[in-house]
Amino acid sequence: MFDPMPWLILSPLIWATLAFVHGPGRGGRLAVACLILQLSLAAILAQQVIAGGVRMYAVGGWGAPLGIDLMADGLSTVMLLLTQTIVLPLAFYARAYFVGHANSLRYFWPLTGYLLAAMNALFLSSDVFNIYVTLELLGLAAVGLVALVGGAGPITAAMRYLLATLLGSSAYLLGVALLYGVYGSVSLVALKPLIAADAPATVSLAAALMLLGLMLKTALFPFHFWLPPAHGGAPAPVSALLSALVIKASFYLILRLWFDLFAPIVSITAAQLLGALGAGAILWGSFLALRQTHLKMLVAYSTVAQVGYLFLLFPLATGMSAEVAESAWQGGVLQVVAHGLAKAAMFAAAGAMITATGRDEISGIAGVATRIPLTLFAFALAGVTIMGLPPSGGFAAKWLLLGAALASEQWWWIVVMVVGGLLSAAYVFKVLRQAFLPVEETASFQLLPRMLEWPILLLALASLVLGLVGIEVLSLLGAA
Amino acid sequence: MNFNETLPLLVLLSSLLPGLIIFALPDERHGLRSLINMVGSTLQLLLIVYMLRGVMHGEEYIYHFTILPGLDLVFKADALAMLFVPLSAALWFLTTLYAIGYLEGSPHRNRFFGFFSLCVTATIGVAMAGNLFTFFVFYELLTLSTYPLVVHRGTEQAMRAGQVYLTYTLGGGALLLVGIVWLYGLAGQVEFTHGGVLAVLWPEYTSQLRVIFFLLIAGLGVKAALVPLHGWLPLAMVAPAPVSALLHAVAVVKAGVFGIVRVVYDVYGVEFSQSLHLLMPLAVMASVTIIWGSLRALFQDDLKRRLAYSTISQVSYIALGVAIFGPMATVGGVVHLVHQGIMKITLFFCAGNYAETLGVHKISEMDGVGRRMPWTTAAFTVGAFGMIGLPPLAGFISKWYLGLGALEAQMPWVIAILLASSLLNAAYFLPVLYRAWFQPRTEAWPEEQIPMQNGRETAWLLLVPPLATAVATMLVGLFASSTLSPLTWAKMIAAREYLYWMP
Amino acid sequence: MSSALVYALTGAALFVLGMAGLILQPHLLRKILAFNIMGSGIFLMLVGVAQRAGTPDPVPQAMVLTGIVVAIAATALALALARQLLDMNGEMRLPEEKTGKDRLDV
Amino acid sequence: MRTLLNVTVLFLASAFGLALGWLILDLPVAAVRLPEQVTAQLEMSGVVHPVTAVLLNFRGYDTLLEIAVLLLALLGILALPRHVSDHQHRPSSANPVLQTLTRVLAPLMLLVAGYVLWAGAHRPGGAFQAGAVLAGAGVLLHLAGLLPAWATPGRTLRAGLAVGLLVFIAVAVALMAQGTLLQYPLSWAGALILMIEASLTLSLGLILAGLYLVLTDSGVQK
Repeated sequence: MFDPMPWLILSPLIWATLAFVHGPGRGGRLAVACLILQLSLAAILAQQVIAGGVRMYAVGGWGAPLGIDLMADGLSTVMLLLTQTIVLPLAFYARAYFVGHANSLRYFWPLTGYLLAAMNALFLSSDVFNIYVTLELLGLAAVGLVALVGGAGPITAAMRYLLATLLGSSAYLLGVALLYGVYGSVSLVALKPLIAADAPATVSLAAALMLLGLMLKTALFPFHFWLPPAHGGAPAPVSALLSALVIKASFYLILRLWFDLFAPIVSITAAQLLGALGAGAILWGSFLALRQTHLKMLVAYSTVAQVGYLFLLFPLATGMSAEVAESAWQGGVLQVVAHGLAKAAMFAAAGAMITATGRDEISGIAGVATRIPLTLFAFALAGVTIMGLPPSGGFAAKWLLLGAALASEQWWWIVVMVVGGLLSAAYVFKVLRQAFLPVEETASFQLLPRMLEWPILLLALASLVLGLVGIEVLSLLGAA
Repeated sequence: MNFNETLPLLVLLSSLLPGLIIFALPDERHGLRSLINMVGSTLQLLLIVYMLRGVMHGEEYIYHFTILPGLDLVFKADALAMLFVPLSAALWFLTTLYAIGYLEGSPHRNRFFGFFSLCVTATIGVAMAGNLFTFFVFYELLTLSTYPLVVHRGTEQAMRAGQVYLTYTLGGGALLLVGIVWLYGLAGQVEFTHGGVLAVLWPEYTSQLRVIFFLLIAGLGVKAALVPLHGWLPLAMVAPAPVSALLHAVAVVKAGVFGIVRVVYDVYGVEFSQSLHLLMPLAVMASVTIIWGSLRALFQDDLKRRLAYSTISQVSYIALGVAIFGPMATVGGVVHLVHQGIMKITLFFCAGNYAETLGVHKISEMDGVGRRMPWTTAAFTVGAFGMIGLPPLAGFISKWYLGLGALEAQMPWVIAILLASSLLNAAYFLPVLYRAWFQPRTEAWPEEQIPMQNGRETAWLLLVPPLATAVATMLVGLFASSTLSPLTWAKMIAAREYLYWMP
Repeated sequence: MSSALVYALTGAALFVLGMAGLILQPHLLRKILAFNIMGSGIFLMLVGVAQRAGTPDPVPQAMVLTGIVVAIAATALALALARQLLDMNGEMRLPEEKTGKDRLDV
Repeated sequence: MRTLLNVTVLFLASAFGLALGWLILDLPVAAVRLPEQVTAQLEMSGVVHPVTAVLLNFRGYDTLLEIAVLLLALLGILALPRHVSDHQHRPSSANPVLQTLTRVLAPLMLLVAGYVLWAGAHRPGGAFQAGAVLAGAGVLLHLAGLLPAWATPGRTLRAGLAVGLLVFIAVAVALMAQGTLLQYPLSWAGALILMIEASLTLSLGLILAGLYLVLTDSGVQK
């Protein structure tokens, strides 16, 4: 049977390298072609997983623990599918975007290719050391992309991002070293049966180190300091990639470790602590988003807040009845998917508005409602998901999380979710409201090419339609 | 999927698709846009007439769609839905006609009509929702699709009104959501069912059910403008007249109060609600709203603001009818859903005509408008008399049944409320009529935009809709006992909610 | 205590030193050096704990080789960024970090 | 504020360090014994040296990604915006003694690199070490003023930088025809690994030298 797993990693590696050899600014067309291929590969993999459950692939034919295994289960397939689905429209968008911003194009395509290879490899890996390598590949590619624009602001942001991500992966690697010390293996498959509730304290320390490192990379409050300048300062397609996907990669790993590898040793106290940090992120991030004067900074702080929702999953799913945990788990993963699609659309729309008006402050987008209604419409649709209003994917996620919170009688998370939802409505409408204001006749306005607007709408619609087809995603997620 | 299942979807699509197409059209394509609007609207009416026939003959129109495990979107055309759906569709048709005339020459009309269609789609979705989840989906969609209409003019005042509107409705939506999720957690996925479905949870979950009821009513009360949740409504007056007309008569406030009807009758069940002692607080709240709205209306000089406060008061008749235990009050409340809609839209159309034709916005400017615009003023008079409750107009029927219901439930104080409210209604409407008909005009009109032509007081498109609804106000009163009247339909609904009662 | 464990303990000490330096040192070059010290600590620890029984273990050694290359790559990129900041700002440090505080108004 | 942060971080770091040290001293016996498996499978790997076997065969996939990381770092540096100055940067100390010495040393270093590469199969050595020696030669040539800095590498140089990764991937893909990714058949393993190592040596040398030679010229004009 044809196995798409290695190809999902090889394809972006190959096109990125070829794009590099081809030279600065080149490789867009090749990327689009390969991305279409990757999307089909991910779809094939999803079908195989639904039909036959978890799939393993022994690289080099050795098999774990001597060799490295690739593994595709429901969660990793959902992430792979999400990644390819977001990147393909963004690639079209980027091709149109960089026509007007040619000076920051340079090596965008190869960097994006390696970024994608890193994510696909990360989602497929079942080896904690191999995952470390993919994390570094991911981090360096992301930093390179942030620095593309140049200038003091973005370079500073890139530097801070690099230091944060290095600190995070170092903590992770130390955890891996400790795990190897205790068990003599780095394979998830080999480690899982060995870790029991009575595991030595070293394992708890390793778990704490790995999770902390990944939380830093996911920009969970209060480790979010690096995110807004990095995501807000990068070119729009890059911001979209970073906010929609890159932080989700480290979050995916947290899920993997928490619910898979370390499931026997995680405690309810730790889960409540993660939830509290998530709540802090929701409130503080939303509050700061509301205070921003620049469009992309607002969207970036919105990411800080939305990351918080993801972490509510832990107190709702840890130590609760199977039914509640299931509902929270599904809600958390749906939130990952919904936020990914919506945030990609939102950053792309922000980039389009800034391109059209030539101004990056929120006050500068007056009149967008009449000049580029399609883009504004897409922004609003994405906003619906961010606010968690029906019938969007964000709503479906919120529904499940709220249900889990009610069923487990943890009403404090309900308050957080409700208040967070209202705050997010406040900052989304802060933008929409401005867009409806009349604009002075003298304001210059640049018409946008179609390929800049339609991919945004596609992403936003996808985040909305997710609310109606959530059951399909959940059936893939539950495939075992 | 057979035809009966697709029919509710088709009704939704007949207003959704025109809306989406209109968004895509350039702003200058007036003719095409109006055509699409009218085709969609007419098609929708035809489909609804077909469904009405079916429902009378016992057909069922139910559509299920699963979106998450244990979470279905359900559309169901039951008797209650088929009271609200034809009202929305018919008034949408008239309001669209009116809006085409009203907005002639103003900018961004594609945006306006696009959201207008979405707003009607949301209302019809609310009406046909077969469970609370579906109801909530369209309830929030209604919020989102009406916001651009409220801020349509883009003025600072409109923006502020929009912000207040959102704060109230989204806040209410959040409470409603928590209530619904909680209820789903307790009872699982429950469809709207005559007589309610929650009685099985008694007595174990009584206190939880009370809290949920409070959350649901608070969430719905925002849109239904129950005091003290009504603050957004007078501000939302800045919207163009057709929007106000639709917001007040059918869409937003009706969605809220319709939700209350659904929760009391088809979720909790009216008998179960009574046994939990939930109805009395609701009745008190509705009564306070009725009196408070009328009192505030007295002191407004702005015509649309006076009408807005009148809406706050009148919509609570429906809530009151629901909250009085007994079939007669149910008939009165449910039928007022239709009656208030027809009357209030007439009044708003007329207010819009005064503003658009003569630039008259305030009551103090209305001296002598009756002679300048006799037809419009006649329609306004019919609407106002209806509101006051003069027989044989629509409002009288509602109040009559509410009064009967109050007696039946042995709540004589309600009669006092009804009387006081009618007096107040008269007190704030009659001076307007007096000025319009009997005060002579001493100065020029503030801003005469549409001159008198061949004895026609204003544009055709502005005149026909209020006349049509005024005639309807008379007809539903005069022929209240005919088999096709809203009253008969309301009796049928009451008969299904009170299992022991024969009309 | 075997000599391998001495390596591991040294590694732990280096890691802690590096971590504190990475967080506290304001100068970028020192931060980058601190990161490398931290990395060396991890590598020592990885090799040390793996062969605490006395027999050398080639697997962590290969991992350390990989880790070294990754660390070189990261160091190079960090140096390039620091160099650009030096050229633009005239100093090799991040603009005053408002640690833990966000810019309320950008 | 600053001192408070210092004290907190130092306190937490030392507490963490102590805990770490304490726990390391108390490790149980590992459940999985990888060294034995490596020894058992060494014959099948195509090389004699166990570290090389792990690096290029058992965990060759790690190495593949690691090459990508290294290339990516250079790419990230190249992608940084810069204003290329008109003059090519050359170190001022073009000392004739150094130049002469370098002219002699460079071919020698090439030879050493070749030996280290070949030796990797059975003793410490291999592509990385060989590449590092090559890169050292490049840096030395640059410092002696014999090799200009690389502002913007041309296509040939870019191809050279990427060839190691491309060959590695090509071999990995070709091997999928008869097994899984990077599954070497026993008879070919040694030759294929040598081929990969050779191309890696070239690319690694260029990349590592590039990290220096590009950085040299990465300054933004003030």
